[in-house]
Amino acid sequence: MEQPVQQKPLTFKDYKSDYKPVWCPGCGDFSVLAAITKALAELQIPRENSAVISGIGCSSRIPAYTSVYGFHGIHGRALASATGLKVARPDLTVVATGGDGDGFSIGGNHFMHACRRNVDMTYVVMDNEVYGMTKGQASPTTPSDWEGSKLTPHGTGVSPFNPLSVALSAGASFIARGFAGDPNGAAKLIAQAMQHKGFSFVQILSPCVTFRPEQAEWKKIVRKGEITETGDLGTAAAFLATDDGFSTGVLYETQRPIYQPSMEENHSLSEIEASFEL
Amino acid sequence: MEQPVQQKPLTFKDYKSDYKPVWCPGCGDFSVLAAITKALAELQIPRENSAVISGIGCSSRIPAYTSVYGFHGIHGRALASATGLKVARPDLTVVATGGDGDGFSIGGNHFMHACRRNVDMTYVVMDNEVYGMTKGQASPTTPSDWEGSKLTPHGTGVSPFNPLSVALSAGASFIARGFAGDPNGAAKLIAQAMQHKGFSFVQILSPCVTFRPEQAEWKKIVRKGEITETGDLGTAAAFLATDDGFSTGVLYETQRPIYQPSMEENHSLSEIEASFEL
Amino acid sequence: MTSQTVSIAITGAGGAGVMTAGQMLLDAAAKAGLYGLMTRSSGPQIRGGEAAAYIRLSSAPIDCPDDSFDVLFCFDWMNVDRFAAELPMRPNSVIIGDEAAKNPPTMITDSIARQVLVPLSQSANEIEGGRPNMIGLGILGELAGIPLDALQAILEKVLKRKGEAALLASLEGVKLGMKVASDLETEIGLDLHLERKATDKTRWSLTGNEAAGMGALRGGVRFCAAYPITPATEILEWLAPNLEKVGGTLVQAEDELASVNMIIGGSFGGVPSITATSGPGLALMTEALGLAVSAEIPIVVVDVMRGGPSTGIPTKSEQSDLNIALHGLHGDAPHIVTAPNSISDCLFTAQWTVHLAEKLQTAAIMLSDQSLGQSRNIIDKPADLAFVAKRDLVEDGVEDYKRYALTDSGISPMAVPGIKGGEYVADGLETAENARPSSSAEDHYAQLDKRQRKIDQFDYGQHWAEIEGEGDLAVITFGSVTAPVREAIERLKEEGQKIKLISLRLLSPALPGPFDVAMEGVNKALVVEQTHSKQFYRYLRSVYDLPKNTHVLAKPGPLPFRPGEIVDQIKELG
Amino acid sequence: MTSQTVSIAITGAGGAGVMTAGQMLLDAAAKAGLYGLMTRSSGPQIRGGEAAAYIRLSSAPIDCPDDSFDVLFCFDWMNVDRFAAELPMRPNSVIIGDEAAKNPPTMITDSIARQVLVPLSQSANEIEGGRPNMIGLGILGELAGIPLDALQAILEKVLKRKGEAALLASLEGVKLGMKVASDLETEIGLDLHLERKATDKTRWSLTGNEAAGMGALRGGVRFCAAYPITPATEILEWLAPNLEKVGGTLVQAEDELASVNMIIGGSFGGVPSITATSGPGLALMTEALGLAVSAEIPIVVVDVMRGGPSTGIPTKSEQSDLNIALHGLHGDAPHIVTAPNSISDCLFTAQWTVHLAEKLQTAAIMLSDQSLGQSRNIIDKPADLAFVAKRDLVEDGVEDYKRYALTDSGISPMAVPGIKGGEYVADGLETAENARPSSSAEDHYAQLDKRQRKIDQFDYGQHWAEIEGEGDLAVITFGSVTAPVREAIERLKEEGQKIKLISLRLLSPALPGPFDVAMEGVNKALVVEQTHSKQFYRYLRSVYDLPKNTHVLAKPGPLPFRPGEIVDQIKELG
Ligand SMILES: Cc1ncc(C[n+]2csc(CCOP(=O)(O)OP(=O)(O)O)c2C)c(N)n1
Ligand SMILES: Cc1ncc(C[n+]2csc(CCOP(=O)(O)OP(=O)(O)O)c2C)c(N)n1
Ligand code: SF4
Ligand code: SF4
Ligand SMILES: [Mg+2]
Ligand SMILES: [Mg+2]
Repeated sequence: MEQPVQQKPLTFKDYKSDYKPVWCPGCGDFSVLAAITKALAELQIPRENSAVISGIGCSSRIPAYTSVYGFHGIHGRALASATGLKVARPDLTVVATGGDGDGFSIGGNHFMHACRRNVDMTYVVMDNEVYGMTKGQASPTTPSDWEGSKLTPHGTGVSPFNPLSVALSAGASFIARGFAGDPNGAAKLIAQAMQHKGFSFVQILSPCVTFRPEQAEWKKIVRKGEITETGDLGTAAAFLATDDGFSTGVLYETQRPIYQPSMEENHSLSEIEASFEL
Repeated sequence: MEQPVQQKPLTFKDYKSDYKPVWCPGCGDFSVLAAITKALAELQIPRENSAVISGIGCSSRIPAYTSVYGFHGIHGRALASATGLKVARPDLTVVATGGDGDGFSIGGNHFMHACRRNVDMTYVVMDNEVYGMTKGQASPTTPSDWEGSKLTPHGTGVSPFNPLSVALSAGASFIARGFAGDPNGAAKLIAQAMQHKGFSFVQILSPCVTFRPEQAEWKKIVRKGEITETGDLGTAAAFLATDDGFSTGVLYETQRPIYQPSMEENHSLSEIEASFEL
Repeated sequence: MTSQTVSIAITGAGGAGVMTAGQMLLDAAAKAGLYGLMTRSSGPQIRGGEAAAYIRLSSAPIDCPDDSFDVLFCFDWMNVDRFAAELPMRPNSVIIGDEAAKNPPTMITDSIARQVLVPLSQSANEIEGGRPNMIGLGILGELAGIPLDALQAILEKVLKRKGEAALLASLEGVKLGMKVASDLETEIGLDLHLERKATDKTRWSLTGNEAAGMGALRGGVRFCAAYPITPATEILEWLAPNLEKVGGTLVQAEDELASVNMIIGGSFGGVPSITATSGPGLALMTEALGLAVSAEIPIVVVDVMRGGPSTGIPTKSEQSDLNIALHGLHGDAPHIVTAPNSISDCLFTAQWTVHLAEKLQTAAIMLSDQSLGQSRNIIDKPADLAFVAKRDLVEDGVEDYKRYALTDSGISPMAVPGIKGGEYVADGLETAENARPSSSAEDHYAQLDKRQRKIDQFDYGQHWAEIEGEGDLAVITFGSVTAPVREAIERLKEEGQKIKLISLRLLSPALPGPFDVAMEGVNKALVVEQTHSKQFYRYLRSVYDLPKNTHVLAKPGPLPFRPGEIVDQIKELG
Repeated sequence: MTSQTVSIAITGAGGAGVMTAGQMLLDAAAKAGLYGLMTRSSGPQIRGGEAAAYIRLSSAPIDCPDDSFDVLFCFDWMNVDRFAAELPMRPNSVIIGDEAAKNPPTMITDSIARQVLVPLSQSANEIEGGRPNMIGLGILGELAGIPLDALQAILEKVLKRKGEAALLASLEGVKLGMKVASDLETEIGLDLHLERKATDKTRWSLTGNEAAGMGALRGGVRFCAAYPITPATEILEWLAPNLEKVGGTLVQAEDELASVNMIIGGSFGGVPSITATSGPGLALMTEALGLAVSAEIPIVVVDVMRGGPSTGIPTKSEQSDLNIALHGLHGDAPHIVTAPNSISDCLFTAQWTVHLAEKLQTAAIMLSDQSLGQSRNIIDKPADLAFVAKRDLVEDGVEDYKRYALTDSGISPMAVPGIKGGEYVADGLETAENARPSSSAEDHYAQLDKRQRKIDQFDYGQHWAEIEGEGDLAVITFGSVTAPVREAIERLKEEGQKIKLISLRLLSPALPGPFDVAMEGVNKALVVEQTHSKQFYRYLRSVYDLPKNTHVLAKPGPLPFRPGEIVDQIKELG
């Protein structure tokens, strides 16, 4: 990332728009907005050269609250659009964002394939273990016995989704977890993720005060993850498969070839057309 | 599975239709057809009480070659239809089938969520590491340096998908790998999978003689998987994450609550209507 | 009819209790023998933003908003201007505000309506545990002529679980409010009391989404797969607990691709199946809808339309999914498209749609919309209907079974797992009669003809449209726009004009025969629809012969049609 | 014209080398100064099943199949009856078989055509390494009057990498075949030699799919995301290596949801982007197409149509995705739909479509089909075109930027990342001019109007349709059906009938003005389309005023339209 030529360094406030978030007071996503803008400020990414791409959900509203380029697309497809953008415009800094429903339910396939593809971009998921936007249904990460939704009145009865473990299996090269209750820690993780060469995935536990008020308890449970060997696949696989989902920090990091086709023009159109000649 | 009341036990041939497969001579899928019909015969499932559900692809043509109920649906959605069928009709034996493209590319999301949901059915994927039907493009399981497709002339440059590892991370309760070169072994695995209570996933390495002739080598590489503790999540996670993809056998098995809502009628419609009265 | 109705809007900040007061007012009115309709509106905040409840009460059944409000009661001024466009007022309307609220916005001060202030917070403060919205409820109850006992009955029902103290505080608040209101009535000469007729009919209070759920259940649906989306979620949330009661079940799916393919699986298993969604979800379902058409698996998808395109305006109503519902499937894929014409008709039409899908073994889309789905209506309990799912099945032990047999009716008897001898493979590939894939022209033509024939030749009886009145002008419409059109026509009838109403419940297939009969004697038409690009008019043109003299009143969401603008349009036609 | 063409079918078992011989025949004909068209057909086997090559050669440019074949050459009898419906013959047609092949099927023995046997395998056996298909090539080359040097040139080109021996064996086979043929010509009095005119024009040999890829490149496309599907895959496979050459790239996506959203991402980044698919894939893309319309991000989707509904008949042509292309988006989502009217026009139309999408900042769907996409045509090298992607962009450093500004043209200048001051959020929600989400009626109406206005008001010039000839009867068509219609009209012209051809290249938006002009003097119309449910006719009716006297010739796939059936239909109209 080149330092932009400018007088004063940008602060995180410069990366925020003046548009008032629609979020409920107390929503964890406010902290994630702070964390993302702080990470951008830390790296001094020129506003015009970065883009925040999202899907649909409370969390997915985030692009409008930043002052960089943004894309508030359709439900579940943030990673696909972000991939297209980054591959077509490798000069940009691309951050995909969204919620657990957007990313792991409807968007689950793109999540896996983005992990495999290893395009050099960052994916920040605000995980509140619920569909906030549609007023409180279970998401893939919701515990199976949560009875708070009319759609699943006896709980989902389904094993909750373990996004970090899946990311690892799918081939992600950077995996981290942060907590909205610690926006500075989260900012640091996101900055690290953005500096990572390849696809970086950061899950931020981001409480939904409206539909999951019990998540106020999270601040008592989250802790620094006790993983020492963050570069070993087997170790990370075993750790993430059995972790309770509250270990924070960078939990896996490796280097894999990034997906970035060379884009060098070395033929004219007429040379190509010549191939049709008999 | 209740034994059907009938004179002669059904043989695997009784589970085959008289319809000639469209497959190329030598295609691995012939063996998978043999394996599935043998498994059905071993368990003596009444034909009318079982259904084979697939998507689109060479491999997905399989339902028509069996003599049970079948559904040749649309690309990537076999597991969704199979889930609907089994949940709505828990009395049936349901086997979903398809290829690596159908199951892990376009159908990847349903794959993950089927693993989580743990509906009592079996998913058999004929993995040939290629899209056969559309004439040989790379699939998620194709090695990143395979240059055989015009769509990815320099190879995909993407980490191949590890379906067993993903299945485990996603919560599958039975995970096995077989080889089309050993149809009897594959039949045994499939029968075991069908007897497992919950979602069982069986990957069958099934060579595509037309677009991946080099897969003739597979018979030299496949081996019995050297995993002893097939019930421990951490062990299996580490094993599957680092395995080369040629270990066969049951590689993980556990018991998890199956997803099968009780379906007992205990109200009349008028009782429900009474709730609208003021 | 208009003189027998009163329209009330209540607005306030999040937490002001607008919706609670509104709902109680509606329920109490029903208890008191009235009918009514309530629509909710709110700002962009996910929770806790400004809210508005729009209520119309009437002596007779009512299911559409009036031209303007008689009363706008602002519990506070918080962002009330956001609702400005939804709040048409007249000079003799009354805006009621709280004495204690400061700085009314210009939208209020510049309003043509009369304005009065009442001691709202102050009165609430006088009561231990008192809340301004209960004072407001009392005021509005009194203004509309709802007796205390009706209000009290509702308070008791709703506040039961909150304990005696809360109930008493609310009751006292309501009483105080009623007193404030009687002073007001004399002070500003307001008389909005509605005539209440005695009746022994059972009243139901329900939304269109609940009605659709109930209709599905009545129609025989026992399986649903669901992915939530505004404004369809309540159908799914209503079905989840209620399916369970009748031995059915609902699965929450990972997305709409899964939900629609799951119901195809369930229905392939012989269980009538449904899902509900809105535009974006419907778009994801069209590939599978084509599969259901081709493989001849009955399914029902309820599309509760909202503002489009794309994510659009998700909380507001529009009819602009008509095109995708009619034509969104690739290939020649004839299917059923229906539309309920009122909140209560959501029940009938859902039930009928299930019946049609099952009978015709095809995909059926029911086009409801946000205004039907999420508005609450007080109606007379609807009659039982004969429509239940009834597939033509083959017998157990069938021999030489041909799943896609060419029959005269076009309906090929179906087998479902469990039926011996019926083992076949349902397929999205074109097939021969015996269900084996075929790419022959002969089979393709035969199956295309058959799938078209079965839906074209079916006898839909009188249900394909509501046809009311006579006249040389016909107003042609569908869905939620029917109610304001009907009211407009009634108003004009009072002025001596004779107009025919044709509201299509069956949008596809087109029925040129019945349509031509309905149009007999008509030489002028007005098509009214809530879209921008005249989708309904274009469709009618494509399949029906319309009079040369045909006009279109097309207006997209988010604002509802009001009878008056339709009256004006008709008058303009002369 | 018909007398100057010869139609040849070659069939045989998998491995018989049917396609190789067919392709060589076509290329050699081109080398010899002829034009031609070749279509492939094969049985249901994935590989190695029976195959057929249909070739029409001509002295003048030719792009549609004739009514029947002059020659059917069966290298063997293997499942040739599967192709029966695709093989219309006349009494004076000739079926050529191999003396060594036993038991011709009844389809052959009962044929009205003349039948001769040639020593095919036997001649091949006479040559070391000889193959029957090369004998066959020689026979057919001689029959069509293609000189040896042209055949030899092609053999050398194709067999270069197979080594000298293979080349020699083939060459000898061809020569032997030519000898067999000259005997035959005299024996049965066959004269199919085509007149060859000298020309200095460069000839191209390409399929519609390759042409579409080239058109996209010419139009400025530099990014593609791809998910393979028959019969669109070749566009993607052609683009992958060629995009790379001009500094672009192609990503293989996990599914169509990904591919379309990827190109939206790429185009948001300022890079003209495309994908190609067929019906099932298009169905999965409609939600995102609506996003592109709403967020005003240019993208192009080429839909190479195949038999529907659902998986249908994936290897055969049909025009039945017209409905979904026009109307498959939810909400009011005006977008561009184009259709190339010939194989070579795939190049022009693809290029033009990219230009339109970019200029109008919207989604554009180009409707090609299997018969255009997968047939190979010999054409004169097309001229260079001026259409290249050219977005209206704002300047770097723009202030107070309003992404969705209301302009007269309806086109709001766009910003792309990298442009300072242009930072905005593209959105599928309805927005105000400043790109902030808005649910106000005013913003919704304004943006709906704007998005409609920009595509309605744009000047499409003459390209919206091919209009040829004059007459009081107009035949209206689009896409691949244009060629047989044109040939039918030419035949009737020879009989003295005057008929106008109107082939629409721009299907949406509708252009009533230009259409009315085109229809001046026309009082009777025939609409010809390859669908079952008359989709094109219904659409025309919905947006244009057609003559009262309008007829429809609608026939679904899988069989192609042949000029003769259109001639018959026109004659029937009288
Ligand atoms: C195709 C489609 N299906 C469904 C929806 C409705 N929808 C909007 S947001 C959402 C879930 C959001 O959950 P999550 O991503 O966890 O975000 P949160 O609101 O919790 O931050 C759903 C189901 C939609 N907009 N589009
Ligand atoms: C929506 C959709 N997209 C694309 C296709 C085209 N298609 C058919 S099969 C296939 C891939 C099949 O690969 P796989 O599942 O591995 O099966 P195989 O043929 O290798 O057995 C594709 C891409 C389709 N039928 N539908
Ligand atoms: S509903 Fe939950 S996730 Fe959405 S804004 Fe409110 S607190 Fe945040
Ligand atoms: S192409 Fe490959 S996968 Fe398909 S039938 Fe042939 S060998 Fe099997
Ligand atoms: Mg969430
Ligand atoms: Mg495969």
